[in-house]
Amino acid sequence: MYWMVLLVLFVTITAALAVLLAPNLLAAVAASSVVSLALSVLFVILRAPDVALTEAAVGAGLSGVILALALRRLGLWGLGDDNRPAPAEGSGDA
Amino acid sequence: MRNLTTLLFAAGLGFLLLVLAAGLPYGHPPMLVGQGILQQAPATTGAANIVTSVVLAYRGLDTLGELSILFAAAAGAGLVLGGHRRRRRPDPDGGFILIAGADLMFPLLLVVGLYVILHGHLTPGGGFQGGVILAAAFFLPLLGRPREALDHTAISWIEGLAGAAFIAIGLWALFARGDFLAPMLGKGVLGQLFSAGTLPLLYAAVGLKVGAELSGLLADLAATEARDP
Amino acid sequence: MNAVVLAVALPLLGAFLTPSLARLSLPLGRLFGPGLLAFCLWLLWGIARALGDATAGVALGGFAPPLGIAFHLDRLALLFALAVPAMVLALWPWGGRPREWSLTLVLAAAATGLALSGDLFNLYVFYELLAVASYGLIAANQRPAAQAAALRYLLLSAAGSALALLGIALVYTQTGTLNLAQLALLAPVSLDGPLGLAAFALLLLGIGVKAEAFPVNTWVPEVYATAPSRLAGLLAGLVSKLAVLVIVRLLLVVFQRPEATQLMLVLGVLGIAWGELAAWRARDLSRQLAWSSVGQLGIVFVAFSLPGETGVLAGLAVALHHLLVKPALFLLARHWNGALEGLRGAARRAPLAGALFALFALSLVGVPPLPGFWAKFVTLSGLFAQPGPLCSLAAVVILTATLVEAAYLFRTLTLLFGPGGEEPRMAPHGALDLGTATAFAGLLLAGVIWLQPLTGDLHGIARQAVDMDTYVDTDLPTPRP
Amino acid sequence: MTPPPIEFLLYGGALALVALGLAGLVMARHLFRSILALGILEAGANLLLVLAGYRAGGVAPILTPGTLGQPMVDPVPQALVLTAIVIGVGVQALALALALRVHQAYGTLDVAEVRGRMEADTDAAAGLEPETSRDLPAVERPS
Repeated sequence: MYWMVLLVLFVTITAALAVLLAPNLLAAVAASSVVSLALSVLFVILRAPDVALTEAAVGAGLSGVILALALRRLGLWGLGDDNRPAPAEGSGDA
Repeated sequence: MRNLTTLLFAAGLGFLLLVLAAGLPYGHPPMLVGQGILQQAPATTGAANIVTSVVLAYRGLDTLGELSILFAAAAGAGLVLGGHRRRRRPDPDGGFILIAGADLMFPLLLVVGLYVILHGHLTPGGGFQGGVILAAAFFLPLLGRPREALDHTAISWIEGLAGAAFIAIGLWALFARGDFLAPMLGKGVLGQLFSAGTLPLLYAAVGLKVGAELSGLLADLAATEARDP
Repeated sequence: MNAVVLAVALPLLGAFLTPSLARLSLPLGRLFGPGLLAFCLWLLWGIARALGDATAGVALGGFAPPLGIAFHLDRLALLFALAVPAMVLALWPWGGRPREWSLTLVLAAAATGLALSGDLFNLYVFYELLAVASYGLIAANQRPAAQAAALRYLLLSAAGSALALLGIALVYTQTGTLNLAQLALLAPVSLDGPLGLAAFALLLLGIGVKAEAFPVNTWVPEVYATAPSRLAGLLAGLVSKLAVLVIVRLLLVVFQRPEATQLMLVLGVLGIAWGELAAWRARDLSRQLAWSSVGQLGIVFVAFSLPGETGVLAGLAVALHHLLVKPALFLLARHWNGALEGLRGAARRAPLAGALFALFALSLVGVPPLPGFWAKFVTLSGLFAQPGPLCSLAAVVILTATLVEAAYLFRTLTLLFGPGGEEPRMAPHGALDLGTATAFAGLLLAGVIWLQPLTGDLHGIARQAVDMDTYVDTDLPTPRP
Repeated sequence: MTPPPIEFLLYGGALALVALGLAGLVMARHLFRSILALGILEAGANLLLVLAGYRAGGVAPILTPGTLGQPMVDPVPQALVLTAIVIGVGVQALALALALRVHQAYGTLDVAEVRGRMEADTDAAAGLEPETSRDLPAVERPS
């Protein structure tokens, strides 16, 4: 149990870092869905099944779909390095 | 400079809160309100899921506010996107698998969504989660056949009337019992489908409204042109 | 008393139904919202009359207060609750689309809820509702600049809300309750320490976004310069005051401690200095008014940070004055939104608008017979009566800011009434805008005439607002633990 | 040294999410990433709120024959988080709609560029010459 919490927390934080630092936005959207899924596991561990279900349906599912749809309409859908050639996006030291 | 200040602020905030944490009663919450609700809720509302009791009865006004926030967000997005919805180049039709899959999934998602909504007072889940599933059911076929459009008039009526139904149940309680959103109807037997008075009705209204709102929102987003050339 | 919830529920009902009704019949949809608001106004007036000097708690859904959500009705809450439908009616977007009417109704419901609610999380929900409705309304006019401003505002405001939620989480972890009255009982013990101060700072930062508090006010000129003028008036006049009201309630009821007050005083002083200097530098009228609004809100913060009844009285005076003056100024500035230099002689071509503008501007500066003078006077005398260098500094800053304010407003007035300006490129003011502004001017002048009874009323409201024993007894009728 | 109790680990994790979200909001140079960072900030706040009601050894607050008589976790924060999650997704959808339109109009979602274009637009609408003294990136005037 203890190690499972540690593992899920590690996944959450890593995915959150990936959201901020991933070179392309599609990967960032995927990572944000991972954050939501990992959170919903944590909610189950915290005895909050209602919240876990909502986080999975809304946070991972719906919000992922909305983000992906918007990304597609923005023309940023792809695994390239970013939309602009200039400096790398969100590389941390802005 | 501004970045540095804010980063320092964020780091300082995190550190401060981390230090303060030592004094917080994590794992042993005071539960002043929680204990009272745990003792009272089953007898007062008749719902087996106490979170549902809190969402729809004890904090029903919050839920009404939450519904209105979704409504305002969808209306705002409609205002922002709806200015000129020209579909000069609709996306191509999805492949056979997407279309067939969507057709297959539609009834399945519909049933699951309705199940989740109607059992909200018994098991985890309820109007919001079920509403999301309903929205997915209506949005999937749209992915397969982008040329078809959702009927926006029908959506507007469903969301309007479902929201009005929630408030109407609250007003009924106000006039009959003197308290807005007080639990009404018999409580029934704890754990049965037909129990918990008006709570399942409220969740049904929430589910319909959330489903209509979100499918309208998704359709609006999907119908927006990529970029003016 | 329980019917007071109708003032929140009915506008929401109207908001849900207006788009559909407008599809059936446009005139019906157009009149539905204002009709409901007029009913709410009548209802709230009746409740305020019936309540008189007493206070009342309303347990929503009949669940005894610490468990359920409670509304707290006192004269302060009802004063602002009454101001909501009145102001929204006065600034109703008649020319908008059905969804804009819907969102305006949502805004009215949320603002009423903010004035009445006595529950921490319920306040957060209404605050978010208010915020979401205003994002949609700002972006509604399809101007790219307005949409960019709305997006930047949304990001700032949503980050603030998340911080406020963090503050609520801290409070709940420590105390296990959300009811303000119960928190008032618990706060001296449970929230007395750095934790309580951190929670207050987070809430202040979060709600301060809408109250135009110092570090989180960068959105103000962007939004007010691009939003429709009626909406800008509504946001600057009404919405910011309700955010201030929530902060003041939290300060009075839960976080009553010197550090919290000092935090507010410092933020207020910084807001005054920042706002008035930026307004002095502004080159067009809407941004000048926007920054001046930041400065005025800074004075409101400073006034409310004074201890006890004096603070509430001074804060109320400044806030109510600004509530009346700023929307009218935005309405009049609607057709004068160009560069200041281009306004030469504009008032000569529109004498009534020019005269009204001069009246409001003079009151804003605080020229003696007008209510603005009295509001600033109460604040300053309160500040000078306080010991400590911080209060004296605040008083000096307010005096200096008044000079700066006078300098730029007189510069604008000189331009408006001065000679020149051959090409009348500005459209004349609409009758509706002028009529509304005239009505506001009438109220302002009425304030001059009935200053004595008004002061008495405000004293009564302030006395009631700081009386914590009554607050707790009203909302928690069960014997104290 | 004994390992810290599970609640404090989670508390630290929630604070890390909040700090990451804030840092992302400040440093992001693409508005889309700001919207994603906002989601992380909210997720951290939500986790903290659920944690506020967690009770060591408690069961989920749903009455079933198996849970009768056992201590339950606090249901109130769970209801609050339910509300907060739905609010978050509504705000996110509205933000994305706005971002779509801003991208349509300006062709970019770079934070500094959007700000520059917006200021220039507002100045132009007011009939002002663009300000040069301000420390904004030079952007081409919209025609």
